[in-house]
Amino acid sequence: MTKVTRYPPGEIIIWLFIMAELLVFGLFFAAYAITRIDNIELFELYQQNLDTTAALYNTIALLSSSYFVIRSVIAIKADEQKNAYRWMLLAVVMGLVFIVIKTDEFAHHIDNGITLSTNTFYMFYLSLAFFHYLHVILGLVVLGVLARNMNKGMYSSKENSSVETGASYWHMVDLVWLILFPLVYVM
Amino acid sequence: MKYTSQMVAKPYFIAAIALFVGQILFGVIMGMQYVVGDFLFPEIPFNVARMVHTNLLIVWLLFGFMGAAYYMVPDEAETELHSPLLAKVMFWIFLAAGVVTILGYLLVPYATLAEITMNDLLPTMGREFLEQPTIIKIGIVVVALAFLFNIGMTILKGRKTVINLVLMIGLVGLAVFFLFAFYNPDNIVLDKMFWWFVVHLWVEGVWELILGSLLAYVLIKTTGVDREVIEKWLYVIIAMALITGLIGTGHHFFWIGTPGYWQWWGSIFSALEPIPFFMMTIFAFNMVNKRRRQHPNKAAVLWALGCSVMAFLGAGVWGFMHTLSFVNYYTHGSQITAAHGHMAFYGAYVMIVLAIISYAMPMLNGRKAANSMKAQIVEMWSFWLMTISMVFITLFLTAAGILQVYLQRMNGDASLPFMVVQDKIEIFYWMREGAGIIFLIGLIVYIASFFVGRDQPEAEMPK
Amino acid sequence: MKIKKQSTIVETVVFLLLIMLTLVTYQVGKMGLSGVNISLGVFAIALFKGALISEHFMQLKHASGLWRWMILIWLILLGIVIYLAFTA
Amino acid sequence: MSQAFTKSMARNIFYGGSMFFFLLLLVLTFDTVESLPKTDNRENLTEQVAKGKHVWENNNCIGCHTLMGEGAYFAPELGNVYKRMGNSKEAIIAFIKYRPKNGIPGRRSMPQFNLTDDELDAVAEFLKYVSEINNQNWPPNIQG
Repeated sequence: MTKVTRYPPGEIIIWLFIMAELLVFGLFFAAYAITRIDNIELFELYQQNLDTTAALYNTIALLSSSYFVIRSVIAIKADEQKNAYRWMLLAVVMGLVFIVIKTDEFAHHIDNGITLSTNTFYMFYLSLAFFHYLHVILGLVVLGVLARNMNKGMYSSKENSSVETGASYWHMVDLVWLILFPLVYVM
Repeated sequence: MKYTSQMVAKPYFIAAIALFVGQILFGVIMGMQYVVGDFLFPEIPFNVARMVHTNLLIVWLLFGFMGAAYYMVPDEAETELHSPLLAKVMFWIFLAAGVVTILGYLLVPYATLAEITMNDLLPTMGREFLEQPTIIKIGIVVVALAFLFNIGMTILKGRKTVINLVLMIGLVGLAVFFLFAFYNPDNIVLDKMFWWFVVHLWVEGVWELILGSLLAYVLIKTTGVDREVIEKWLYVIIAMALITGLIGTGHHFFWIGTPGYWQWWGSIFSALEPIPFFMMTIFAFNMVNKRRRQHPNKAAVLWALGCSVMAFLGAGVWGFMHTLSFVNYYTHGSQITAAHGHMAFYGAYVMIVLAIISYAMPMLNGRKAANSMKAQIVEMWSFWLMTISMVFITLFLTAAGILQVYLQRMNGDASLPFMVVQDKIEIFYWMREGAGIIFLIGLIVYIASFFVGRDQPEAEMPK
Repeated sequence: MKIKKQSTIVETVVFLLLIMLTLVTYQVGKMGLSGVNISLGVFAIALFKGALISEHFMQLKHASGLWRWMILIWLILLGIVIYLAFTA
Repeated sequence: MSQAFTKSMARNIFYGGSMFFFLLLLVLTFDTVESLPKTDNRENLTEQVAKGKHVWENNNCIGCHTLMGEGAYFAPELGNVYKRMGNSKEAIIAFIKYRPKNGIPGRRSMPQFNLTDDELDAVAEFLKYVSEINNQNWPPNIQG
């Protein structure tokens, strides 16, 4: 019996990028945790200033968005182009919800004069959150293009590699947030 | 050679090699001054020798890039160069500006040079690598614009290939980021910060695009591998170069008065900077292994492969060694930095220019594809002489650097003053000077390779 | 080799599970519970959520060899680092 | 294998990725420029300091020395030389002023630049200013 290598969904290159991205985020997470060792009180104090409820809504937004993307992928594989398009639009909307809430949070920080240099905790929090925020924007652009192409009927049960590629990237953005949320807001 | 206008590349290549000789001569002089402090003092003080050494390097690499562009762009675009005349005129202007600048450094004290070029009107002089008088800097911009115009028009009217496009993006970036050289505020922190927008975004940014493009061109030509495959690799490599390199700028913002968060951003992203270089090595060897034909110009293939390896070692490995902020805290501005600088410049940029010269020169001299076997053997000797001596220069400087860091930076209150430490590590400077002289011999052998075996037939395609 | 189709029902269940776990995490934060064990518990939940994303959303459970494990290994390494840092 | 990785994909990653990180660099640069007043000692950036910087540049000091670790590695670090010389501008001025014209036999020596008294004061003032920049406690010790 020959052993068949089964590859992850989408273009293989995206997985190399996902790993590279996760490596960067992983290093940032590790740096956060290691720096926290010597600054526990500082970190716990300023953690309380963060809006955990906003972060909860954001988590739900991203999770739903990821879920909608999956529904879209399932639909396109069943050649239900219209449905796939609708699910993808919903996913984009949920991503935009995340952006709106997060932008509002950043605006509050700026109003309060908080910058990267305020203290070590904010340096990490803002760096991580902003870097992730940019990824959400990039992911939304990808999803937007996919939705547009779906509307044009460019994908089908045979031709959906791009959809899976974009979906994989979006799940990575979601995954990073699922770690970021407890680590920075709760723990 | 398909288009007669490609011939304008030839004077550029010859000038590049001539200035390269000058660079190495002054390198040897500086190496001597490291061990015999009053060597040529006060006629050629160290700072003057260094200025000549580094400025010649930059200028001859630019000559090399321009020559490479004039050779490659018409070939890729499948059309004649927009204006060979403009290219020739710019050659003489650029050469004259370069020679005048070097003579200015050597003949009058730097302060006098600043005075006669009216530096006070728009002060830009006296910063590392940007020592050229302001008027010369303006001249560089003019030459660059004319060059970009010439290349750009050629690309526009011809076939648009990825290789040409990437080269163009790299060259435009080179010109754009040079403009930061004109920003010189009184605030030293701002000055240093934006100075890196020239230096870092050149060598760890847009120059890598030029490097990738030239390497891809030489590989397409010598291996016959499918263009689609090579262009795909090229895109991925330069994507990684910019993705890591742009934020990687942060590794220069650790200790110059900029905020502490750069230690994180800079460390993390510059730690990834070896990735594009590693991919480049894999790329080059992969393509050569998958070659569809044997190219008779073995020397060019050797330079291309050597470039990918040495760039990875010099820029990737030696860069990574001291890029993390907690390491860099001790190694910053030591001989370790010098070691990295030497091997990275040689591996990435010197070798790619020599690769393209090696590939193009036979055709520019009227050959069909390659020099005689005899000339190639001499050239390959020079490859090994220069490359191995550069490895040793790097190793000796690294050894000197490690000792320097230990004695001067890590010994707490018992740390020794700079000059005391310099005396203690003198032996390594002597060895470096020895390796430097062998490099010079390698360079002489390289030049000799242009003159031997001219009357012999071309090397044959191996069966 | 035919890969089993993604099932709408399974993905929906996983999604609801992820939402539930998120609410638990949030509640722990709101109750102001603190202490190393609580933190590590919260993080364990996060890692589990990550594994769900990797296996189901990203469909890596169908991939073979290292491909399947790449994100799980990342999660495990992260877990080790966080554990060491929070118990240090 | 359906994972045919296309060239257009690679191109998109290049353009998207570089734009993305270039914007990030701009944002971080903006933040840095905004927060520099906290570290760059600009309240002490007097006319004389600015003049000292020009003296520093016009004599190509960076061609031998490092300043906050950047420059040539032939001569000592000067970012903290004010402190190394015992917080004394006079010591710096005297050192520059009395360099022997023909050097020291067999050893490295700083050239005699023939600076005026005002230029000497300006460059010393500049070095004092630089030594008071908050640069994350670099160098590790006074030897630079």
